Amino acid sequence: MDFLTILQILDSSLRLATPLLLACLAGLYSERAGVFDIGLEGKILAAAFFSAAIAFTSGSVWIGLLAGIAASMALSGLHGLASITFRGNQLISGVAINFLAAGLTVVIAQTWFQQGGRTPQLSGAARFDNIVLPGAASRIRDIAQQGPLGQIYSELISGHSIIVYLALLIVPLTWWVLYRTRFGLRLRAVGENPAAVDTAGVSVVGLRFAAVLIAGVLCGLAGAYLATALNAGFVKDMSAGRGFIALAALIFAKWRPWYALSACLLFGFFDAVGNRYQNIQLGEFIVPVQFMQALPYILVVIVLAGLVGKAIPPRAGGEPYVKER
Amino acid sequence: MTTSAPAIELRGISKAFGPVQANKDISMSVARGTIHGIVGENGAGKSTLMSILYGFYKADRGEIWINGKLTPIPDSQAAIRAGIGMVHQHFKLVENFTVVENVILGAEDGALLRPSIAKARRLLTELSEEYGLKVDPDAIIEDLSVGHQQRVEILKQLYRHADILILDEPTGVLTPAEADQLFRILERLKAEGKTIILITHKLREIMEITDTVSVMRRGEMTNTVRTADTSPAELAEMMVGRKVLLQVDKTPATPGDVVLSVEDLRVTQGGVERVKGISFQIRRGEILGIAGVAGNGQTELLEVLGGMIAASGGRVTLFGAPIDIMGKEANGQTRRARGIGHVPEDRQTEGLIMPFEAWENVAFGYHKDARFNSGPLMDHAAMKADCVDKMARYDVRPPNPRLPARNFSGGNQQKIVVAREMDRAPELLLIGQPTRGVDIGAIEFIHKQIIALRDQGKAILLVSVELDEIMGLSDRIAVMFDGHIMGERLPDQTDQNELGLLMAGVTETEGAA
Amino acid sequence: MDKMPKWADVILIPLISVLLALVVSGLVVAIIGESPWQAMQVMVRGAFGSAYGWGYTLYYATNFIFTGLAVAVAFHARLFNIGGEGQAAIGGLGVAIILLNVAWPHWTIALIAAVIFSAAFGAAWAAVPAYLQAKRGSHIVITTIMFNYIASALLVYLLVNVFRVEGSMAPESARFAAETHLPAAADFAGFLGFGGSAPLNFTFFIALAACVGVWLLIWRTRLGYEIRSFGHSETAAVYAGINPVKITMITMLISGGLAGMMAINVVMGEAERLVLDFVEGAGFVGIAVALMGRSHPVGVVLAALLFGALYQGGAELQFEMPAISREMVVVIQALVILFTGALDNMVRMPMQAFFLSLRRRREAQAHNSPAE
Amino acid sequence: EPAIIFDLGGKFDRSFNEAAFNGAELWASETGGTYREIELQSDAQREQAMRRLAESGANPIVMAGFSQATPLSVVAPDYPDTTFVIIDGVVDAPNVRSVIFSEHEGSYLVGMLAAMASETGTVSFVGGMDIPLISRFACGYAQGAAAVNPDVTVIANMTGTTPAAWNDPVRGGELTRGQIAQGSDVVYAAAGGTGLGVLQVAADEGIFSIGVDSNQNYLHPGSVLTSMLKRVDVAVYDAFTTGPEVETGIHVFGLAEEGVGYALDEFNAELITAEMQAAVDAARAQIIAGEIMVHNFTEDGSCPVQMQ
Ligand SMILES: Nc1ncnc2c1ncn2[C@@H]1O[C@H](COP(=O)(O)OP(=O)(O)OP(=O)(O)O)[C@@H](O)[C@H]1O
Ligand SMILES: Nc1ncnc2c1ncn2[C@@H]1O[C@H](COP(=O)(O)OP(=O)(O)OP(=O)(O)O)[C@@H](O)[C@H]1O
Ligand SMILES: [Mg+2]
Ligand SMILES: [Mg+2]
Repeated sequence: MDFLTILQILDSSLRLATPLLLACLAGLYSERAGVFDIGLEGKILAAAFFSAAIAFTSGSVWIGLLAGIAASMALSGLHGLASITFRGNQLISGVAINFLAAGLTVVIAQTWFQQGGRTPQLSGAARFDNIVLPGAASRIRDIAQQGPLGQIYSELISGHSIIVYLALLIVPLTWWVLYRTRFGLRLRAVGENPAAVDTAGVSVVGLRFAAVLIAGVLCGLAGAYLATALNAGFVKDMSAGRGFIALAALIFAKWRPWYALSACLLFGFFDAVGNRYQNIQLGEFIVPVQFMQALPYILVVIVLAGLVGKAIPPRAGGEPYVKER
Repeated sequence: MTTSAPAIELRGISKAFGPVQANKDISMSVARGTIHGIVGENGAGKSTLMSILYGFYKADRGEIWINGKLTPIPDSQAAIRAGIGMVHQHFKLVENFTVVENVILGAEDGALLRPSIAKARRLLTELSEEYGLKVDPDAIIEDLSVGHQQRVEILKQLYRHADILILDEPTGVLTPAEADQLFRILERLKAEGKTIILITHKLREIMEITDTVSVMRRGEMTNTVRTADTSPAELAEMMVGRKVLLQVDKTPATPGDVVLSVEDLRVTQGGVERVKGISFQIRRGEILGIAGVAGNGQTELLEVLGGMIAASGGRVTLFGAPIDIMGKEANGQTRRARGIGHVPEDRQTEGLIMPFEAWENVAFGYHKDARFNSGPLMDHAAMKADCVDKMARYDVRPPNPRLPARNFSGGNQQKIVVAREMDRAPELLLIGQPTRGVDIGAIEFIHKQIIALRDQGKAILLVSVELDEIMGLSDRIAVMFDGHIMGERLPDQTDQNELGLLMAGVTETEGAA
Repeated sequence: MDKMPKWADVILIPLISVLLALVVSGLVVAIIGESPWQAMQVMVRGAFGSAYGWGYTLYYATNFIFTGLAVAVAFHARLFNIGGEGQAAIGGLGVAIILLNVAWPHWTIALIAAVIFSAAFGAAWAAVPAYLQAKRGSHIVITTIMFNYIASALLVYLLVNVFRVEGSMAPESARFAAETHLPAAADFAGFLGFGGSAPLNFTFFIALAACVGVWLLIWRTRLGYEIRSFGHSETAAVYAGINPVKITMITMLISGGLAGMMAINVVMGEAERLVLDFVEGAGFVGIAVALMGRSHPVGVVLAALLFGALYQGGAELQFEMPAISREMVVVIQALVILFTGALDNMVRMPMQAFFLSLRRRREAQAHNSPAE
Repeated sequence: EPAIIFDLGGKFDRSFNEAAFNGAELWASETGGTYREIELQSDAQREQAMRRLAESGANPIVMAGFSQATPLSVVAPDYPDTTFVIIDGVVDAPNVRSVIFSEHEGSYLVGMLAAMASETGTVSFVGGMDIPLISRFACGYAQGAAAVNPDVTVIANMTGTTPAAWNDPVRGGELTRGQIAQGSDVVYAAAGGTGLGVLQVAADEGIFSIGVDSNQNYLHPGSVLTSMLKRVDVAVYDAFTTGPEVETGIHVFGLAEEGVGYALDEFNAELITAEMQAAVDAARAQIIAGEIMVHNFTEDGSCPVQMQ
C-alpha cells in the first residue's frame, strides 16, 4: 500500500466520520441532559431529505441546509414533547421517530419528485463544494506529483466541504460549553439529578428542551452533509445506520467530546477501509468486509460489557423527570 | 421592627393530589427571626405545604405573603427571589459534582463559570469560618458523609442569601451529635434575623429549639402554639386527635432455646462494608430490638438474614443448623422454607407488588408452595380463598381481594404484608420498620400481633428507627452504629438518653468520661 | 381508588391512540394531495376484500404475532427487546441449517425440528444481550440494537460465502426439499377460497398456539408470576427470592425464541429458502404490536392483524394509488408507536381527569340525593 | 394489459431500470395504452409483486433484473396462462421469455474507446454487485481495452456482494478515487445507482467516465466519454407491443440484434474523434461477422485479460 492510498483512506475516514461526529455530538448534548436519543438516525434521514429537496428546488445549498436543520429540529421537538412534556418512554419515542423519518421521507419524496422516493441529483450551487485551501492541489493526479508533506496538506487537510471543518470546530466548542459555561453546568446537572436543578430554581423542562433542540441542529448538519456534500441528493434510507453508529461512538466515548472525536474517526476509518476493500488480507486471515461493517457494533458491545473500561451513562438518563412527592 | 409584618404568612392554602386532599385551607404565619416548628403524622401534609411555599408544587387555592407583601410563587425561581431556601428531606445534590459546583448551580453570576467558581470559593471559606461549617470546596459530593452533605445544602441556601430557611426533617439521618451541631447553626442564623421553619417528628427537638409550633393533622393545620406554653404530651395528643398511649401491654418474656445465632457477620455493599462483624442470638419467645439511626447497617442485616443480599463473611445458624448466607442457597425462598418470615422495611418497593391485586400479593414469596399450585399451573382459586381468609383475620380494609395493592392505604398495605408473613407462624420473624407511615389504630393492631407471635414461642428480630417502638416491644435492645453493635440493654434498665448516645457511637466508657 | 376504570385503561386508551395515529396518517395522505378516504378503502379492500388479500394479511399477521409476543414477553419483565429483527434473522439461519442438512421424511417432523432450531437460534442471539444486562447492567436496548446490525452482517456473509448456490447470482440458499414444504392455505383451507398464491401457511396455527402458550406462561405459571413480579419491582422480586439474573435470562431467551420462530413462517413456509433481509422490519413492527396490544396475547393477535392488514393493504395501495408510496405503512406504524407508546400520557392524562371528574360528580350526587 | 416490475433502485435510477421504464413509456405513448407497474422496495417482495400482477390479470408481465429469476421459477407454474418476460435472467418454463444481453460485446466497444481516450494507459471498472453477470461487463471491457493497447492496465472493483451494491454512490465514488490514485483516467461504471457516484467523482477529478445501460452522456457533459447501451427499453417495448403472444424461451440480444452498443450524441461528440469512431465501428462489424470473438465470462467463469 503506497503512501497516497493510505492518505486517501484517512481522507475518506475524515469525510465519513463527519456525519458520525455531528450526530454523536448531538447525542452527547441530549444524553448529557438526561434524554436518551435513539432517534438520531431518523433525524439525520429527515435532514438529509429536506436539505436535498430544498437545495434542489431553491438551487441553494445553504437554504437546503436550513431546511434540513429545521426538519431535524421538528423531530427533536416531537421527541421533547413525548419524552419531556408528556414524560413518555424516551426509547419508544426514539424508535417512533426513526420509523416516522424512514416512512415520511420516502412518501414525500415520491409525491414531490416522482422518482421512486429519491430527490433529483444535485449539482452546482445546490451542493457543498470542497474547499481547496491556499496552495493545495485539488485533483488526485496533481496531488500524486507532490512530496509527502504536500500530499498530506492537499489530500488530508485541504479539499473538504465546509461542514467537515465546522464539525471539527464543534468538538472543542462543545467541550468549552460543557465545562466552562453556566449552561454546560446546568446541562450536566440535569442529566445527573434533575431534582437538584429543579430546586435550584432552574427549569428542567427548559434545559432538556434546549439540549434536545441542539441535538436537532447537529443532526440537521449531519443529514445535510450526507445528502448535499458526501452525496449529491437523497436516496431512501441513506442514513444507513449512521445514527446508531453515532450512538455507539457516544457510548464508546463515554459521553465526552474529545473521546467522541476519536471514536468517530475510528469508526469512519472502519467505514473507509470497508469501502475501499472487499476483503482484507491480514497474514493468513481474510477479514470479510461484513466484519468491518459490524466492527463498530461489536466494539460497543465489548465496551458495554465493561471489558474495556466501563461506560457509565448520565445517571438520570432515560428517566422522565417527575417531581417527587 | 418588632411590629413589622410576619416573614411568612400563608392564607387558605389547599392542594389535592387526585383524590387525596393533602392540604386543606391552611393558614399560618411566622414572625421574622424566629424558629417555627411543624409537626404531624406521616402523610399529614407537612412536606406538601412546604413544597408549595417553595414553589415546587402549585397550590389549588390560597395566598402566600412574604414580609407583608402578597408574593405569588409559581416556581422555585420565584421562591428563591423572595429569599426562601429549602433543605429537602432527601438532599437535592448532584452526586458526582464538586461542592462548589453544587453550591453555584442555579445561582451562577454570569454565562461563564470561572468568576462564579472563584467567588463561591471565597464565600465558602468565609461562611465556613463564620458558621463553623467546614467543607472542602473541591470534594465530590458522593465522597462526603450525610452530615457533610447536609452542610452543603445549607451552604447552598446561604450562598443564595436566603432569609427564610425551610428544613424538612433534617435530623432523620443525623446522629444526635450531628443534630446538635445543626441546631447550633440554626441558632446562629436566627440570631442574624433569619426565619426558620423546621419540620420534625421528634418532639424533643421541637421543645429544644423552636419558638412556636404548628400541628398538622390529615391535611389540616389544627393548632399553632408558643413552644414555651406546651408539652410533648400535649403536642402528641394534638397530632393524632386523641390521647396517645405509647406503652404496649405485654407480659415478661420467657426465653427458651436459641433460635437464631449470628456470629461475626459482615456485609459489603457497593464496595463499602456496611455490617462490620456483629454477633447476637435470639431465643424462643423473645423479641430482640435493633435500634439505630437509619443507614448504620440495620437494613443490610435484615436483608442478609432475609436472603436478599449475600454476606461477605460470618456464620448464621437456625436451631443450630447453618444457613447459607453467601452461596447459591442465599435467597428468600430457601429462608421461607426454613421457617423464616420477613416483613421488609419498605412495603411499597419490597413487600408488595403495587399493581398486583391483593390475592396475588398474599402469595408473594410463597408462590411456589404446594397449596397455591396445582400441577404446572398456579391455583388462583386457592390463592383467592387464602386472601379472603387473611383479610378477615387481619382486619384489612376494604376486604376486597381484587383491589390492587396500591389502592390500599399505607396501614392496610402493611397489614397485608404482616398477614402474609406472620400467618404461617414462622419460627423466626424478621420485621423492619413495622409501623412506618401507619396510623395509630393499625400500629396497635400490628404491635399486638407481634407480641402474640412471641407468646407462641417464636423468635422475633425487630428493626426500627422509632425508639418508642423499640422500647415498647423489645425484650432486649441492641444498638447499631456504623455496622457495629454498640451494646445490648434491657428496656427497663435503660432510657432514651443512653440509647441515643449509643446510637451516636458513644460507648459506655466515653460516655462516663 | 384507581383514577380510571380498568376497561378504559386496556381498551379505550389504545383505541383512542390508534385512532389518533390513523387520523394523523390520513392528514399526511391529504397533505400529499391524495384522498385519505380512497386510500383507506383501497387498503381495507386489499387486505380483506378477497381470499388472496386475507392470505397475505394473515401471513403478515403471523410474523407480527411472533415478534409482538417476543416484545410483549420481555415487556412483562420490563425488558425492552429491540432485537427482534436480529433474533428473527438468526432464527432463519437455524431453520435453513436444519432443513438443508437433514433429509426429512415428512413436513410434520421437519416442522418440529424447525420450531426447535429457529427458537434455539433466536434465543441464542438474545442470550448475549440478556447476559450482559443481567450480569453487567449493559443497557439491553443498546446491545440488542447492536446485535441487529451484527446479525445482518453475519447473515450477508453467510449467504454470500456459505449458503449461496454454486453458479447462482443471488445471495440466497438452495431451496429446501419438497418434503419440508409446509401446507399452504390452499391445502388446508381451500374451501375458504384460498388459492395457491396465498403465502398463508401452517405456521399461522403455530403462532396461535404460541399465543395460548404465552398467555398460560404469563398469567398461569409460577414462572410468569415471577416474570411479572420482577417487571414491576426488582427489589420486591429479590425480597421474594426471585433471582433477577435468572429471570432476565429466561425471559430474554423466551423472547428471542419467539422472535426466531417468525422465521418458520417466512423461510420455511413462504420462501422455502433462506433469502436476504427476509425479516423486513417485522422485528420492529413487533414493538408497535406489543405496545398496542398492551402486552397481552389477545391484544397482540388483534394488533398483529391490524398490522398484517396495513402491510397487505399498503402493498395494494402502492399498486392502486402509485402516488402514495408503500412507505406510508411505515408512517402509520411510526404513528402507532408514537401515540400508543411515547405519547401515552397525552391521551391518558385527559382521560384520567375526565373519569375523575365523572366520579366526583357521581359522588356529589350520591351525597346530595339522600339529603333531599 | 401489460405490466412491469422494476428492480430495487427504482425506475429513475438513470440506468438499468430507467431503460426498462423508457421502453414501457415509449409503448404507452405510441399506442396510448396503459400498463401496470410495481417498483420493488425489498428483496422479499418479489413473489408477492409477481403474484399480485398475475392475479389482477396483467399479461404479459415483464420484470427487470436477474434477482427475479428464482422467485419467477416458483411463480410461473402457478399462472400457466400468463406470459412472463424476464430480463437478465433465465427461467426454464413454457410461459417465460428470458431475455439475455451480450453485455460483453457492448463492453468490448466501450473498452476500446476507453483505451483510446486514456493518456495514462490505465483504465478502470466499477461494478455493482459481485456476480458473474457484472464480471461479464468487466471482462468484455478489459478485452476491448487490451485490443487497442496490449499494455493497458485494467483495474476492476466491485461495490459489494448484496443488492445494496446497486445503490451505494458514496462507495462507488470512493472506489473511483482509489482507482484514480492508481493512475486510471477512464472509469467504466456498471453499477446501477452506484454508478452515479462514480460519474460524479470522475467529473470532479477531471477524468473520463463511461455510463451504462441507459444513455448517461448528458449527466456530466465533457466528462462522460460514452455509455454502454443495453437496450432493455427495446426488450420491454417488444414484449409490450407483441403482448401475451410474445415468443417464450431464451432470447439473446447482442450487437447484431442492436441489443447492445455505445452512445454517441451531442454531449460527447467532441470527445469521440472520427478516428476512434472508425476503429470502434470496424470492431463492431467484425464481432457481428464473427471475426472477433469476445469471450463471455459467464461461460467458464474466467477472463482472458488480466485485471487488477
Ligand atoms: N406527588 C404526590 N402525588 C400524589 N399524592 C401525594 C403526592 N405528594 C404527597 N401526596 C399525598 O399527600 C399527602 C400528604 O403528603 P406529605 O408528603 O405532605 O406528608 P408529610 O406530612 O410530609 O408526611 P411525612 O411525615 O411522611 O413526610 C399524603 O397522603 C401523600 O400520600
Ligand atoms: N396512588 C394512589 N392511587 C389511588 N388511590 C390512592 C393512592 N394513594 C392513596 N390512595 C387512596 O387514598 C386513601 C388515603 O390514602 P393514605 O395513604 O393517605 O391513607 P391514610 O389515611 O394515611 O391511611 P393509613 O393510616 O392506613 O395509612 C386510601 O384509602 C387509598 O385507597
Ligand atoms: Mg414529608
Ligand atoms: Mg398513610
